[in-house]
Amino acid sequence: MELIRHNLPALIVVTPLVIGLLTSIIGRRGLGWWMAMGTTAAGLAMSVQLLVDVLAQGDRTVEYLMGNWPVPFGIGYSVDPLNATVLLIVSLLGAVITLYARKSVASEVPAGKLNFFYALWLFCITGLLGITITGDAFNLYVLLEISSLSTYTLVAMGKDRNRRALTAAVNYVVLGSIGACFYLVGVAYLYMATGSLNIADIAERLQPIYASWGTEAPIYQKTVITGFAFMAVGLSLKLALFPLHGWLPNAYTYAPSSVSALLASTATKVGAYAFIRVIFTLMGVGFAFGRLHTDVALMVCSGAAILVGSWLAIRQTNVKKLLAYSSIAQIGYIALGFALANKDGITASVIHLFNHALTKGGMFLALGIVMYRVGGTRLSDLRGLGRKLPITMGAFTAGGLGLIGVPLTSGFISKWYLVSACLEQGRYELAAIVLVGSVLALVYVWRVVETIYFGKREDEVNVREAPASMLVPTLILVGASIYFGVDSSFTTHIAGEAADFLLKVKP
Amino acid sequence: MSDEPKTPGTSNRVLIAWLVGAAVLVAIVAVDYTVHHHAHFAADGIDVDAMPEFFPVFGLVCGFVLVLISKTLSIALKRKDTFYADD
Amino acid sequence: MKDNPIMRLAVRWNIPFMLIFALYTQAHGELGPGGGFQSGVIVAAAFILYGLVFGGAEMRRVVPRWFTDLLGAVGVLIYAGAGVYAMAMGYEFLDHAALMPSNPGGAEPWGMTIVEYGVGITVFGVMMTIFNEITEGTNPEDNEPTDDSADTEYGS
Amino acid sequence: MQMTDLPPAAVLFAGALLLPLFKGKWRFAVALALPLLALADSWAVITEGGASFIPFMGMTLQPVHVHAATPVFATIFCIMLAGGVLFSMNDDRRVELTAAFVYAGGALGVAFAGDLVTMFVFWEVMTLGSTIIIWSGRQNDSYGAGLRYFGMHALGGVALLMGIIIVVTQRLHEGAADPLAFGHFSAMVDGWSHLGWDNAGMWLILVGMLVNAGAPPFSSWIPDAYPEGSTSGTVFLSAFTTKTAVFTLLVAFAGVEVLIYLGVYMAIYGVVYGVNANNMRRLLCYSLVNQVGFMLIGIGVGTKLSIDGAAAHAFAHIVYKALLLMATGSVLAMTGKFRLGELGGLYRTMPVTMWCLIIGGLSISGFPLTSGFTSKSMVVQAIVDESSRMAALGEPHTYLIVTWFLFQAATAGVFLDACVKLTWFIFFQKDSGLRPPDPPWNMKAAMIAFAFICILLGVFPGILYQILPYQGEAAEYAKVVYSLEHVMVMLGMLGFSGLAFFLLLPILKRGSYIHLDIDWIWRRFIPRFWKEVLLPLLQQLDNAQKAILESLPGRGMRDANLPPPIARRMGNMWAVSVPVFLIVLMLLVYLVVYFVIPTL
Repeated sequence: MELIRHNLPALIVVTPLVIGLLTSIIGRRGLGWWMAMGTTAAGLAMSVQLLVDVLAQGDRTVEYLMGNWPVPFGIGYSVDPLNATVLLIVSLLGAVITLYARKSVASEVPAGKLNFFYALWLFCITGLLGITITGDAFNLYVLLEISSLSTYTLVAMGKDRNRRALTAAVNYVVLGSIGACFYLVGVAYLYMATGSLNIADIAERLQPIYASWGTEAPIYQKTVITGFAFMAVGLSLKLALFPLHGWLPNAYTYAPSSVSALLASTATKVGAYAFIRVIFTLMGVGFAFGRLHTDVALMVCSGAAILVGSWLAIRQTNVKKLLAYSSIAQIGYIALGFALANKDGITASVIHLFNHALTKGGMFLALGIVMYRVGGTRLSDLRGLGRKLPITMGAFTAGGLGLIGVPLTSGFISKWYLVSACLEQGRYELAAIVLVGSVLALVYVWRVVETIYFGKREDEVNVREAPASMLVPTLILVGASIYFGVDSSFTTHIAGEAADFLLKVKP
Repeated sequence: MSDEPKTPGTSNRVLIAWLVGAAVLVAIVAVDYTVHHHAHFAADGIDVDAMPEFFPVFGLVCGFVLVLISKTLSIALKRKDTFYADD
Repeated sequence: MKDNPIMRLAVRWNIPFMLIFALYTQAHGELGPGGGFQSGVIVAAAFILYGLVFGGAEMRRVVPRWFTDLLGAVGVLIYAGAGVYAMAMGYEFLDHAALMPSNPGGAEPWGMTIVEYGVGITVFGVMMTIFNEITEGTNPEDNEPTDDSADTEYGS
Repeated sequence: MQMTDLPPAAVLFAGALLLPLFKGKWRFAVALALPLLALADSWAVITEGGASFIPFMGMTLQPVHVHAATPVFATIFCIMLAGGVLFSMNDDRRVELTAAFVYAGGALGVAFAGDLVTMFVFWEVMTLGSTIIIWSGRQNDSYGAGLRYFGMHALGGVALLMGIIIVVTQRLHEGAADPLAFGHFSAMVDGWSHLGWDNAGMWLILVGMLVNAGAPPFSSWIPDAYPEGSTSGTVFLSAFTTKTAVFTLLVAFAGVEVLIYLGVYMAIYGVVYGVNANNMRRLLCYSLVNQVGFMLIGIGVGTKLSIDGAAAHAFAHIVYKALLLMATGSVLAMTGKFRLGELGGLYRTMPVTMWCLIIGGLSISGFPLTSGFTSKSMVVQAIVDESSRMAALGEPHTYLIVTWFLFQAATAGVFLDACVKLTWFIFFQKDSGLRPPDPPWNMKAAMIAFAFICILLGVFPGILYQILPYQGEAAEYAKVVYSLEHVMVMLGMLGFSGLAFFLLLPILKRGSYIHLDIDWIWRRFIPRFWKEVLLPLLQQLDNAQKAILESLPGRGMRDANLPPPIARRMGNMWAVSVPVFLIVLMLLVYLVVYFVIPTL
């Protein structure tokens, strides 16, 4: 037991990788799902344990050295409250959505490819967990590619239902690769300047470089700044921050239902995490915001994301795409939170990472049920389903309330913190944008809810409520999103810890 | 349903009702004359409301003015009640 | 191209040398320039060359698809297995001292060798899979709309 | 568990859950028992001075708190629900009744809310419940009206929420002990006249509350939405939303001068539009605005007596407005007609309804011996007292004098409009030939009960006065309320404005008309503007965008002479070119930001 506990940071990444490989070989028929399910459940247990361990540490960090090579020569994994939280988000959502995936995937992916599907599924989770846990800038890139490559393929697997999935996947490949390349170029520039790849080590070696800038002979000034610019753009793309969100709507829309849910609830969250990590740990917030004014760029982008994303969501007739655009808006809230760089802001960001993962995941799962029972997710497919699928549609509606930010849903908690963070910085216009975003959210959620409950179906399809294996995960996620809206002590606690850690407030 | 449609004033009962109404108004005027009204805003030198029969007159004038305002507005704002339904 | 005798001859003569060079690259991975990644690519290139000239089907007769697909996974398993073995023995992940606890420094080359072979196998498998994916029967395309204007409307 | 541990609102929410399980007589019994139980619970809590605390985001929620005005509002909300249940019981509108319990539960929750978040949550619960009631009205335009109603209140809710967040954040920064507390705001911010950022929170909260109170420019939602409820639905609707708004304004914004101006506008607006109204229930909705205007004036004056008056008037108003809507609802239920022009001569066969309508009408106009007289005259007196106080201090107070005269004018007007006009056109004028009977017993019972309350409070005002926020002032006032002078003022004004009605009868023609209101902007102007100006513009932009995309170099790939399989695979590659362009653009932006801004 002690052996496992000591190796937790490595195991949490290695387990899905190894089992994923095995799945691709032996995971035929139903076995693939069982292997994925077992792995993700174990991953959840490990991430919970890690979070507990981290919060128990005095300095709030757990370190692990790959191959026992000391940092910065080897790859070090380090866990702090922030990435422990993100690990929990990824593994929790991974486990719940895997639980859901069995029937949904079986109906959308050919039986012969199921083992590959679950193998890729596990690789994707491996990559996401790895990005989150690694303390090495280059290793982060490798894991980013692992998750991205598997995601491209997973998206393309929606092609049997709709061939547009292929186009979506190709677009995603091109843009995702550019994003990853930009990040890599950024890392290369920093390596040139500092000779290190470990994030914490780079940050340390940057200090004398920064210090030299005010003087006659600045060292590596243009190199470092250009590196940051490349990294910021690459990560914005991974995060799908407006205006670099082009890949997201179609990828979410045409991927198989479970993949949409997994992507929507984890992939962009991990991108956001990576961005936060680069700004706060690597560049240093004082430098990134104080000297380079990254915050201005972020605020403009996220404000625009909120407005444009919500506006475009209103215009959609495919509900999956509507949710995708809504995600773009929600990413805006997340980015806005950490751009404000005060405690409430980062707390809002981290809470929203968590809450939005639950809410949007639950909504995509509910839509997956519609896909499974009705065969489409256009507004016309949802018409009048309120009576046919009362539980599913109830869950969807509850999730929608969360997107709006109605009190007693988790969305309210995030927005509360976000607005107080804006006010604390005196950014009234941003607070107003957040509010306008909520009103727009009300409009697009209302459009769907109206269709669900008041729409009249021409064709009387006889649909039954979804099977329990799909309904239970949906209800778990939506239920959790409501629960954390009523009792927010857990989320605010860990988010507060993360904020304190990033702002270097020692407990 | 045996009653024929009637217009007010044609039956005795209605006539009596009209007369009672008129009598009440006369009584109000008479009593009001005996009551001492003190001015509400004496401090500001406004004592118009302390005049005898101020409130009956005020009521009548207000009734007239309000109805006339309404009807004037109505000329501009009147629409068929299917106005919004016609969209 | 398989009717072109020059091609056939050139390919047949070249492939053995390519494979030997691949093995050389593999073997010297941890000391000289080279390593698993390059060797895997070279091996795959040899077979792909064969496939280009004699056709994908012929190539798949020589190395069946299931085999290359399998190798893609097996290679990584070898790599990860070495790490997991270390972990199971009470060392850190990929700490190759686990292979020879009495002589940690001497164990390192062994560990690296195992890892490099894993990498080589995987790269070979993946390269072959990519080639197979491209050359294996392409689906008849249909003419579904590929732009998504149908999903958008202006209000109601 | 003690009774006082149970929030009164929870009783009604439990009722909403329980009701669908019962049928027939049991349903009736349960539905009638629950409001009475909630009433008993409310009073148990009020006497105990209940306080319960729930931790929330590092602060505390106080869902059961007794404000000075809580007793009067909690009491009337429970009584109103019971009366409404009695009135609606012959009608099998299951959804509506459940929604009514949710709605009333929300109102009761607001009346006991000790903190801003609880208040807001119940506030939104009310919006939800009332919207469902409107939708279950199944009138011609119920759905659209409900939607507009919901949109209006959702926007009001956003303003309220935003205000709450700003206020709480400010208080947290000031280190206030209880940042969420819901209490007297107007005392906290000096200089209400200036509309700066530091007061923005207060203003937003005020706006959120005023939307629900039907203040201008949002008055029109009341006559738009409420007449679309069912006969019983409108009765429920008339009672809670506006009165909880009055309650919250009374708690938070007593003495805020702007409320006086808004109140005067509403009082006059209600009469002017009421005179023109042809739909009998819409007429009553206009008079509802008029009466809420009186309450706002009371709150705005802000003396103890005027606050008492506003609270008492809210109590009395709920009863007589429900009574009026029950009576008109009965007429609607029995004849199926709601236009005044199509009714007439019903006095023959609906005597009970007629007398109830008359009692309600007299109450709304403040006729002596009815509840309206004992409550409204308090506000009138308070204006006079405050004016003389300020005159003695030499402060400007002309606005109070003007307010007083306009107040009296509106009183005269509402008698003409909601009492004389309504009674005359429904029950008298020329005979329409309709001979409907009085409504079923339960509707009659509800009307008689409420008519009884109107008279009771008119004759024995002390019953109501002793639960008002400031009982001392109320008790003082009770001694002078029935002075001969007061009575004669009212009789003179009302009698002769009635005379004006009959003198002007020839011009009070009744066609099937509505009258445009501010809601024309969002019901007609904005949709038209959208459809005829913006939409074509957007489509032009869309076309232009497509044309630009078509002209991009990547687009050419599709048309290039590539072998078919490759061309197909390239298919939509051009869709990538725009995002790639944006990527490059963003890189440029970041480089500019990073290189140029620090050097500036």
